[in-house]
Amino acid sequence: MADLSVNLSGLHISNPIIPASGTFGFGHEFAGFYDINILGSFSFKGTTREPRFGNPAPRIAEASAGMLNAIGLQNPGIDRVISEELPRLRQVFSKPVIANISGFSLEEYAYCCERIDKEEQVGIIEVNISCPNVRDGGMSFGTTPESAAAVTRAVKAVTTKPVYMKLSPNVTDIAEIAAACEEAGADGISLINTLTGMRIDLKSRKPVLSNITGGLSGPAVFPIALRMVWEVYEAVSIPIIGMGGVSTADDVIEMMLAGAAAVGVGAANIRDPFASKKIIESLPDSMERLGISRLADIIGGAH
Amino acid sequence: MADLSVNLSGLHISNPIIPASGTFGFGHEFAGFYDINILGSFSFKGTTREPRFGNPAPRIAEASAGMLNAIGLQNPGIDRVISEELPRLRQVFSKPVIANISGFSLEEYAYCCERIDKEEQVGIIEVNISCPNVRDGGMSFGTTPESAAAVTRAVKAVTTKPVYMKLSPNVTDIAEIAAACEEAGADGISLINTLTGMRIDLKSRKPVLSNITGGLSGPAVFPIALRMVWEVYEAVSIPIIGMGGVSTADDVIEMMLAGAAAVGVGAANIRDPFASKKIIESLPDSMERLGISRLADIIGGAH
Amino acid sequence: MKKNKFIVKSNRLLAKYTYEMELKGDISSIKRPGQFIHIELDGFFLRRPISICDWTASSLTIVYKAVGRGTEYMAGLAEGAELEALVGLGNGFDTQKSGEKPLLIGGGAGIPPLYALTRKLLENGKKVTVVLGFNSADEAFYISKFTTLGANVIITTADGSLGVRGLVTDAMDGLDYSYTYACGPEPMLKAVYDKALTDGQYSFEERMGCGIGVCMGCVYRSKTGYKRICKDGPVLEKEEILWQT
Amino acid sequence: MKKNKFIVKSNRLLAKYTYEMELKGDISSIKRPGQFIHIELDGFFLRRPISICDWTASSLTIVYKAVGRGTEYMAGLAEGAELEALVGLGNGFDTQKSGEKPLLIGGGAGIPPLYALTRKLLENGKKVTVVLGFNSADEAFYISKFTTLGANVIITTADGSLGVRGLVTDAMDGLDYSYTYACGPEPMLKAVYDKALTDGQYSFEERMGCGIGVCMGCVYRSKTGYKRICKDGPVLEKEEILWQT
Ligand SMILES: Cc1cc2nc3c(=O)[nH]c(=O)nc-3n(C[C@H](O)[C@H](O)[C@H](O)COP(=O)(O)OP(=O)(O)OC[C@H]3O[C@@H](n4cnc5c(N)ncnc54)[C@H](O)[C@@H]3O)c2cc1C
Ligand SMILES: Cc1cc2nc3c(=O)[nH]c(=O)nc-3n(C[C@H](O)[C@H](O)[C@H](O)COP(=O)(O)OP(=O)(O)OC[C@H]3O[C@@H](n4cnc5c(N)ncnc54)[C@H](O)[C@@H]3O)c2cc1C
Ligand SMILES: Cc1cc2nc3c(=O)[nH]c(=O)nc-3n(C[C@H](O)[C@H](O)[C@H](O)COP(=O)(O)O)c2cc1C
Ligand SMILES: Cc1cc2nc3c(=O)[nH]c(=O)nc-3n(C[C@H](O)[C@H](O)[C@H](O)COP(=O)(O)O)c2cc1C
Ligand code: FES
Ligand code: FES
Repeated sequence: MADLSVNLSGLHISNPIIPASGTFGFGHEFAGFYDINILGSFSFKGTTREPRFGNPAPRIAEASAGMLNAIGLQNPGIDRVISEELPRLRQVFSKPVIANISGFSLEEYAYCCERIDKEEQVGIIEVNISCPNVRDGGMSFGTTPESAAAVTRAVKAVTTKPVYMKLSPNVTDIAEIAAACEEAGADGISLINTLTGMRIDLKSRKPVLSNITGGLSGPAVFPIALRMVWEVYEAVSIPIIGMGGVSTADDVIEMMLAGAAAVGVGAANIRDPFASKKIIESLPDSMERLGISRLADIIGGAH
Repeated sequence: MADLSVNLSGLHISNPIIPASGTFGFGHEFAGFYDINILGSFSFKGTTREPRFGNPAPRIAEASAGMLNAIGLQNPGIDRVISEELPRLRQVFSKPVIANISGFSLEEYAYCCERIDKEEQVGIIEVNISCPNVRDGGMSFGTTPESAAAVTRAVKAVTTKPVYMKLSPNVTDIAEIAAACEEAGADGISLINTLTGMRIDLKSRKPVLSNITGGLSGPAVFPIALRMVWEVYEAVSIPIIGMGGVSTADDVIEMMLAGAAAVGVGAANIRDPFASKKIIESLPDSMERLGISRLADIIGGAH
Repeated sequence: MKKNKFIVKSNRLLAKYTYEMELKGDISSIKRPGQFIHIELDGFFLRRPISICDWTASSLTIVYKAVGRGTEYMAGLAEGAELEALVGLGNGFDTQKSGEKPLLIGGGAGIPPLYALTRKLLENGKKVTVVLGFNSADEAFYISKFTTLGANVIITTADGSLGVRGLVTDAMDGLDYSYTYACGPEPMLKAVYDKALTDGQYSFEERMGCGIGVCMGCVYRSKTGYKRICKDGPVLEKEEILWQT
Repeated sequence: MKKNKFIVKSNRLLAKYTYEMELKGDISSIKRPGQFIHIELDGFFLRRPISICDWTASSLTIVYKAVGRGTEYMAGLAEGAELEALVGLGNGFDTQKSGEKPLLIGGGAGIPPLYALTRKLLENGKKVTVVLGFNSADEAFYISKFTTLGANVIITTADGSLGVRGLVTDAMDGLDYSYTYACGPEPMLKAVYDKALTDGQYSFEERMGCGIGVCMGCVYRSKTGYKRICKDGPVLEKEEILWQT
């Protein structure tokens, strides 16, 4: 029988499929569609210290083989995530979840991670460093090795759970940033977040998104994501959650051959609420066709 | 009647469509398919001081809504471009052409630009700074404002023709690089070149491209290209040749609304040799539908 | 919500730019008029949200305007084509609140969901008045269908080529009604909201990602908090509405 | 080169994974056996290069193996489907060089272009011997078609389930021939090249972009300089070949 299990910093998961943050809500929304315990795990919606409404609408635009989003981190805030969302999740999901944390200052990252550290159901903390660094003039924490390392250190100081730093692809050298995170103590790397893009409405002659720009994701970004996973795999020795454009079981295998120990699925869930389920169900067939009996064996296999 | 003409640093072209470098050979290859004088202009294959064979095959891979190429700047070298390609072009193309120049050192850029400066048929020199900077450890000239400005100064010193710097999208802040080029004397900016990506063959479990990575282009990159054109338009006041994923007349209009004064068409020519012709022929219809009588009026119109 | 395959039973031009499509398949997840389906189209990444115009035991009808690449693609589908869609999305209109003499106001592509609503209200024994607004006569559709159902139908056109010249609000004066239901472009909804003398429900549009309440793509800031148009809407109560502009 | 619309006249399974498709349309740009067409497929960015197996006044035939997503999509096309393709690409085989007793050697998906080549050579009055290599009997196709043309046909299969057990080169011993034409996977071409006693032409494959000689995507470093497989090839003269590995 095909063995789909993989290991992320000591967290053994039954398969590598992890719906990506922002595309799977807090999980229970999908529980009405299928038993979400079939997932390896999932990463919940990016959570900040304060509740956030996010950007005005329109927040969504279409692209060739992909979509743009400018949600702006709408979330109920860490208090309600802990008091409402996690208890609700516990009723439908018996596995450890990945807590996606965002912030606009080192203190905010540390505060949220310290709070979430006490939650038993959280298996991994995924720290999204694509948000603008308010103090550093708005460039994101994820755009320099120094600021990425600073966030890593700040959160590692307050939690004993594995910390995965989630990197932005909008940089000149992502491997350098990943290496800085590893050196600062990160237990793993998640990549990629969305690529900044935009669309213009031809009739109104104005940007489609109220925020002007948004994050591109979906199959269009897959070759870029794959290259970045490849580069980061060469630069670090901690596990990688690879994502960006994955929408089929074959994509999962390609991502793992590039170096991903587990694979995030984002926009595909938006297009089709059953996408993650379909991918998990078709993985054994793809593995058989390609002569793979243990998925964990192929991680980084193309290097 | 719809007015499609635009002006690039004093070069008046009858329409904004410019087949992008590397996707239109040296022009005569297409002359057998249609009269290439219908084009605004075109940018010829990236030319270096020495002839180059480029990378071993495979050099091409497919992607969702796009393709990867790792040609590696195969070209006959500046001598033969001047002695053979340009005379051959003259027989089929009566308009000024855009000379795309690449190099691996400042001296090489300057040498080629000085040579091409004497060629009457060259209307604009487009300087591709995405090639690795051999002296600076392989990072491309296009990845820092300083090295981009250095190339700009080196070529401006040896030519009186308009110089357009062609920027790489694989950077954290493309506007900053464009601004550095403008300050160093660039007459215009071309963007974007390809985004670095890769694919892995599932059967052989090896990268598809012999060069491992290649450049992604085609509709998949359009929202990223559009965003970068938008950002550069806000940062500079020189004209922009916008490109990246353009494949329809509507895309051309969207690109111009973002700030492009003319529009490059690349991968679309690879998919369909008649793509540029089709776009030119359908522009008047799109303009009429959108109430545009003079295309030049909409440049940057979405800002 | 259910995800189902549908077969195009018919797809015909109703009026300028406007098509009616009948889809055969499992409609068991439809609960109320005003709900919508989210249609997957070959070659398009995002689905297209379209209101359910009406339904029978084994099929549903949509009426849509070809305004862009996706709806133009739909217009080209032939009988027998297969479509996949999420069905029964959104809250829909609450027919319990109608009172005895509900007034239904629709503009252009906002008219379709009012058709099943009219049918339901008439089945409930209500006296239904429908105001249908179009740009001009050549874009008008479904007038006789609403009349045949038994509603009192008033037509307005912006250019006066049919019915009352003007906007839907120009036809509201002097009407006697117990409740207001409205669907149409946002400026129309605002005008109706400002003029309506009763409580009511208003159906909104927003660009959507998932369509099922997960991505926060379609959020609307209401007086009572954040609403996802796809899940907490598209129908909002009059007292919840906060005009954003 | 011409870009034309074609209609699928038939598309049938010939052998394991292997399909034959007849396409109706303008074939006037086909000049020689061994040329190929470059097919646009809905939803795929790059075209697919497939050799022309044979042609008539108004149609052409291709035989292709479903090995990936594009060729699997092709396998699913029904009669009447439309395809757009660039036609008459590449140099093709030179039949003038054959001498009186040409030997044609094809392996698997390399066999199709040898069919029209056989027909032409027989029309020219030559005595043609064809060696067709397959993995096993269930993948074999076109054997009787080659025989019916009038060629002397020798079959090899790797597993011995049909004809000579072994590789195509195992069938070359003792044959008397004036010239060699070969098409098939690169290791086969190399083996034939090493064993062949005569001059010859060998048809190569490479991943392609444009297919028309512009993008430099398919370049091959030959003894006499750089060759674009799509334009200067796919057929190379034996003396030009430089094995890259
Ligand atoms: C709940 C709901 C019900 C609707 N019911 C109907 C109906 O019954 N009949 C009808 O004609 N139209 C209806 N619409 C509008 C319809 O969804 C759009 O006209 C359609 O999505 C346009 O797609 P396109 O590809 O043709 O346009 P494009 O402009 O090419 O679409 C690009 C993207 O923008 C989105 N988009 C564009 N316009 C709208 C819009 N007005 N609302 C939401 N998304 C949009 C598209 O879905 C797509 O993701 C409804 C919209 C919503 C939200
Ligand atoms: C000149 C020429 C003639 C050919 N003639 C035939 C023929 O008559 N019958 C036949 O069965 N096959 C033939 N092939 C091979 C055929 O092109 C590939 O099998 C096909 O492109 C695979 O596409 P896919 O989408 O199924 O595979 P995928 O692996 O999904 O394709 C991915 C990409 O790689 C390219 N690719 C994959 N394999 C090859 C290959 N072997 N050669 C070139 N490109 C490839 C595809 O075109 C596509 O761009 C020929 C190839 C060339 C270059
Ligand atoms: C609607 C939407 C919302 C997202 N929200 C978040 C978020 O809150 N935090 C985060 O780290 N990433 C967020 N992302 C990024 C995804 O988690 C993922 O990194 C990215 O979309 C690339 O994967 P994909 O191509 O499979 O979508 C979001 C993506 C989408 C499409
Ligand atoms: C096959 C190929 C070869 C290219 N060669 C060059 C080149 O020599 N010089 C250059 O500046 N850009 C080169 N490019 C980049 C294009 O000119 C263009 O900037 C890029 O492809 C984005 O446009 P597109 O999405 O329309 O293809 C090449 C692109 C392709 C696809
Ligand atoms: S469209 Fe995703 S929440 Fe409404
Ligand atoms: S495929 Fe473009 S040159 Fe051969």
